[in-house]
Amino acid sequence: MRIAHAAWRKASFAAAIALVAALALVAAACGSSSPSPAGSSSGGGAPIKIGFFAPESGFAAADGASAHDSAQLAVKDINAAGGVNGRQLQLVNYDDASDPKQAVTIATRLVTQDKVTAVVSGSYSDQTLAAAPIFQRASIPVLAAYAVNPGIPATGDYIFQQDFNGIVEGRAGAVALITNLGAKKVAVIAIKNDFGTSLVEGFTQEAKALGATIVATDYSQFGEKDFAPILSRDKSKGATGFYMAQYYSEGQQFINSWNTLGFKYPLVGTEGIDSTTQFFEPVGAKADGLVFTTPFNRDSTEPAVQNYIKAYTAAYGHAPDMVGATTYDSFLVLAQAMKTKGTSPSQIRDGIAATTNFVGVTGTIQKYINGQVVKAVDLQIIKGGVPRQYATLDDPQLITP
Amino acid sequence: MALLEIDSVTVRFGGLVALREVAFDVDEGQFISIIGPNGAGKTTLFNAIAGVIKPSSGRIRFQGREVQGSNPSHMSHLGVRRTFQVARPFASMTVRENVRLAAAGRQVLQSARALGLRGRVRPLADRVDGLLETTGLTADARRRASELNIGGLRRLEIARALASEPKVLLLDEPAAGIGVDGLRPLAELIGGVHHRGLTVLLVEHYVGFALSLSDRVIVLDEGTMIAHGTPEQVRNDERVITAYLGKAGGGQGARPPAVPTGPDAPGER
Amino acid sequence: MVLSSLINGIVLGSLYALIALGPTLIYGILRILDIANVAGLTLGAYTGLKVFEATHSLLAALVVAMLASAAFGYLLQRFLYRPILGRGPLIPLIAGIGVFIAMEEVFRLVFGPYPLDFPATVPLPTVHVGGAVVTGVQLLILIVGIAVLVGTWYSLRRTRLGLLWRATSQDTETASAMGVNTGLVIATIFLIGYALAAISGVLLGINYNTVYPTMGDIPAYKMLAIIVLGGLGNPLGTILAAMLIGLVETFVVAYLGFVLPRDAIAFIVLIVILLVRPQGLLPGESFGS
Amino acid sequence: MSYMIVVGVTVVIYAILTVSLNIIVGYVGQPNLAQGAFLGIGAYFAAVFSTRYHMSFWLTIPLAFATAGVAGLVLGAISLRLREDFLAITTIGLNFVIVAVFQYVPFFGGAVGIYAIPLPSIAGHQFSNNAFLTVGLLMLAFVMAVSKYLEHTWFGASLMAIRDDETAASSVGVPVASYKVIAFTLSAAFAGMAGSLYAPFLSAVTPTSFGFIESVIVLAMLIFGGLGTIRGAVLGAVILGALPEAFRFISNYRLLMFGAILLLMLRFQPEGLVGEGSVLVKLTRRATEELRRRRHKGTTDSPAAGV
Repeated sequence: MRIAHAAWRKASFAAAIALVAALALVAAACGSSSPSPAGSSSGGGAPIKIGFFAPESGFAAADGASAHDSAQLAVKDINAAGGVNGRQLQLVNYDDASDPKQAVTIATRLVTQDKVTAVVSGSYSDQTLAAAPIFQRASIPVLAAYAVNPGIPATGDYIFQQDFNGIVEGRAGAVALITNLGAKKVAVIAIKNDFGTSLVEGFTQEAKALGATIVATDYSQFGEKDFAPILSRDKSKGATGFYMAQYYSEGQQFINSWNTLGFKYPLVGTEGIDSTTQFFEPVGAKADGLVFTTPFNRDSTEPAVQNYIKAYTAAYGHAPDMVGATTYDSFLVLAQAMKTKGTSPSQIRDGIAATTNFVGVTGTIQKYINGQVVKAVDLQIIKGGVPRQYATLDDPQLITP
Repeated sequence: MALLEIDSVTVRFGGLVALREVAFDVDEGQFISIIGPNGAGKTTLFNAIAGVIKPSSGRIRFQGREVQGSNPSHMSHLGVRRTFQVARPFASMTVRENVRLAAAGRQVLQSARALGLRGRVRPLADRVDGLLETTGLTADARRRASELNIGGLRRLEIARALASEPKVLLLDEPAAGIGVDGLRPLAELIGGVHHRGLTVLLVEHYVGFALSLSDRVIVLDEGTMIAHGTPEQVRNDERVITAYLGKAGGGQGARPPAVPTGPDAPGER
Repeated sequence: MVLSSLINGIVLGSLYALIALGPTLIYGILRILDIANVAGLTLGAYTGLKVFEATHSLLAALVVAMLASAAFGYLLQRFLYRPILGRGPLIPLIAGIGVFIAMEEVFRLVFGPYPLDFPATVPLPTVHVGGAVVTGVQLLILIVGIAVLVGTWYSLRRTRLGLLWRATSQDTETASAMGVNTGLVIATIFLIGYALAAISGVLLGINYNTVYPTMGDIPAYKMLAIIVLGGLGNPLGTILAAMLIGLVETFVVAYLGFVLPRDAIAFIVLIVILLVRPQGLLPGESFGS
Repeated sequence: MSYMIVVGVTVVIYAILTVSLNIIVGYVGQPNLAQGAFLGIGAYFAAVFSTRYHMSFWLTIPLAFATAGVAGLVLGAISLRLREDFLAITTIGLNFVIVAVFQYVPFFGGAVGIYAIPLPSIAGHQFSNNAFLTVGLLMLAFVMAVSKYLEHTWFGASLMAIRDDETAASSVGVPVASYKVIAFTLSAAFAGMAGSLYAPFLSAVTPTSFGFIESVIVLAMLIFGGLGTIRGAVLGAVILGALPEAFRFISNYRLLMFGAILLLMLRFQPEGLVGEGSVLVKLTRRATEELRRRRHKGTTDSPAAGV
């Protein structure tokens, strides 16, 4: 009996392995049931589904909330204005929890189950990179609201980047620091990720072209709290201007260290600190004099910009930031593309690619080149704790990726 | 030449002398017991022989080679195999598996043969059955080791030690914690093993138990060897009687007490 | 430069020591790597901030934060840790990490995802020491740090609680056989350990002027490196290790720049030292003996 | 359907990780909180080999296996000298060190990572999600079969002996130190093999995807299912791997639910769902025992009844 029992157990495990292998065969046999062409533009009244994902939980939840809130606002505003060609937009929204694996399942779900017509990514590069090929293969157009990894638009012709290329923004930072603020020996302190490294690349090119010397380039990590040692080091190397490619929370600590040391040098930041609740409010007047590059000009006289700021503030109790603005803009671009070319995925793709001189809340989109947006870089300066218009850089050579 | 030679071994822990110039020989096939009151240094001596601690001075020779200060696994490899006072079975395995693993031994475990299936080796299986038989564990063979009572665990401990076919078996208080009823079967088991030609070294608290089995007895007191001889000689040795009387506080008559007075204190770590 | 790095390193080391001291005491007594302690830190920071906003009293903020965290710690040991104590070291470790992750989500849902600023001004002057600057907050951290460390040393060495802690940490069974109410000792150590976490949380919040749901991430990992480096469960070793890590980080950044992530620095120091001394800087559980 | 298959691939990748982690944590009892990092090593090397050297997917599988194995060998030899909690924390540290290497060494694409990893192809056809699932299941079957085989070898028995009592294991002749390192290496190599599937499935690898949290999740899955058993490892990966998808409808509370379920499990059933000694297994054992006894009785009774 015991022997029989042991044999039974052995057999049952062999069966389990066989089952796994059989499942494998079944999966193989199921064949490549390629996803059906999603959301073919049928039925005049049916809503147009727009997929959206952002990190609403996990460490990036703050940006996720900004993106998500703006996405909802955008859809509401577009629908209130009559929708697109008489059809309403419908947001299909998921939380990716900052996990690329979840981005893959979300992308598949959006394509095969929800059958969305177009997608906006309100997420970081890791997630957007993992999701992009799935949409490309399914021929669903994607606008990445603020993810900057160069691999995203390189995925294919259905993938667009709504925020400027890191190289472009880096170049603009160099112009701001060297031409506008007159620094000649500069130090760079950047975050060690795709955002920081591509900004530094652009900055370094342009700064050298403008005849400046870069005395030091350092990369810090997420969560860095103390920049005083590195700033002192840069000063001792003769730096008279500083380029800070950091995000809001590291930027806040950067400003703390800056003030502790009593530095008064020209300082240029990036869109990474362009966050109302996370940078401008906590830092206040301590960052006065800081100039930063951003797509979001709060002092713009365009009604679109002012209406967005007003509506967002009314809805969520605080002013919007750059993450929200580019997300909002992505929806405006989608709607515009649908209006001009039609509401099927391929028509929307063509519509986005054909966008010219479109006025959104993040400035005028001149066009897209290889999926990358071309638009002027705005320089803002912090005065009395509030970002104000400083200059706009629109030299075509500078802003073309 | 003696199989095992203990040559004026001294062990110091800081300022404390746990063993002082202990010397004796163990011949092949002998059964030697080491007894003594609490804190006498029995376990320290045992640990020195098993390679757990290095003597501060003196030599230990096994088959003529100096082995003091080597490590327990090396000693076990040479054929000096010990049991633990607190039984240490592989709790998640059955009794048979415990013995089988020990019987597989170094030659199997430290070679590519370790990747072979356990059930395949017939001669080994027969030997394991024999060991289980000898130690009276056949009925418990399929039970988990963690389910054994203390007597069973001691037997398992001995079976595992025998499985590696040692030249010398070091038994560390095998009778501790076993009730009076269990003593006789245990004595029979140990005696039987010895009569098959195995050299045995026994550290024991139950003096009567030890004396009944041994060819020769070594008595330690406060780290010094105070007597060395046949059980009969030791039983009548004045120094032994005083040593036990002094420690036990009298009332036990002229003979060494047959029941333990408590756990050994120093030198047990 | 050397002097200011030294001061920065010591301040950072004091913060690390404060963060790691509670988990060290808890490890000493239960052999649990209590990562959930850092959830107590964030809870303390949020509670302190909310009380400060209501009362504008730093003292009130600290006291209420300590009470809130201590209560949290008490509940944790009572309803989570003690029932699973006998299950080996891995299960309590994963449970602690689970609490830590779940609490971050709770903070996000309750207080929102955005960082909040902690606009407390410390009633201490900025001091200049031979060219180096010590800000008021840094001074506060040093003072609180020294006070807590001395207090802990005194309690462990000179009070009945300390005796009980040492007895229980060396051998829970024997201690309980000798009539020590080990349950009470464990509860008390959790109360203290989580109150310390709350102090660290409030100080972190003020020092960096920011409180956010995931503010415990980096302290959690670093705390682990520090208490292991310190010899696991040895408070004096923890303090030494905290100072060592604080100074190494500061000097590496000051002289070599951000050559490596700070977390990696802490763990590389840990791995290198463990290679030489597998038992950590100071083995054992006793305080300074 | 396709969506379920993609969820299935994720689950299968997790299952390969838990079954392989079980070798070192379940069998040998050595804590290892770096399995996510070894997944990363495999994924990164697979990505480098396929994008930079245009190697076929089929070739990257053994290479990812080997590179993660070598990393496991080196790191294991360094860290396995430590015991229990020291080891646990050191393996936590390995996550940070390995992620730093990905971030800082240009070979691994630096902070940008490696993207545009081509889809594998078989007989000229590009992989569909079904193909990923097929290959994943085959890999899982392989890892399960190896684990099961190990359980029946002297090597496997020695590993469990080390888990039960290191000193006693060494006294019966088990080479404790080298066996620990071998088990660690094997476990890391299988995780690396999962990485070779992960990289083309996600089409991009970035440094921060392979950190401490990933390692914790894998270990949590193993403990949830039942440490030391293959069935537990697989079940834990299936349940906790699918859970975030099942909870999509309460998106804001998803992670919290995940944490809560894990904690309830650890608190009330620390043996895991189907581990040795868990309620479920005890009940099944009792039921089959009962069933067998009845059947046995039936067979002995029936001839008597026939007479």
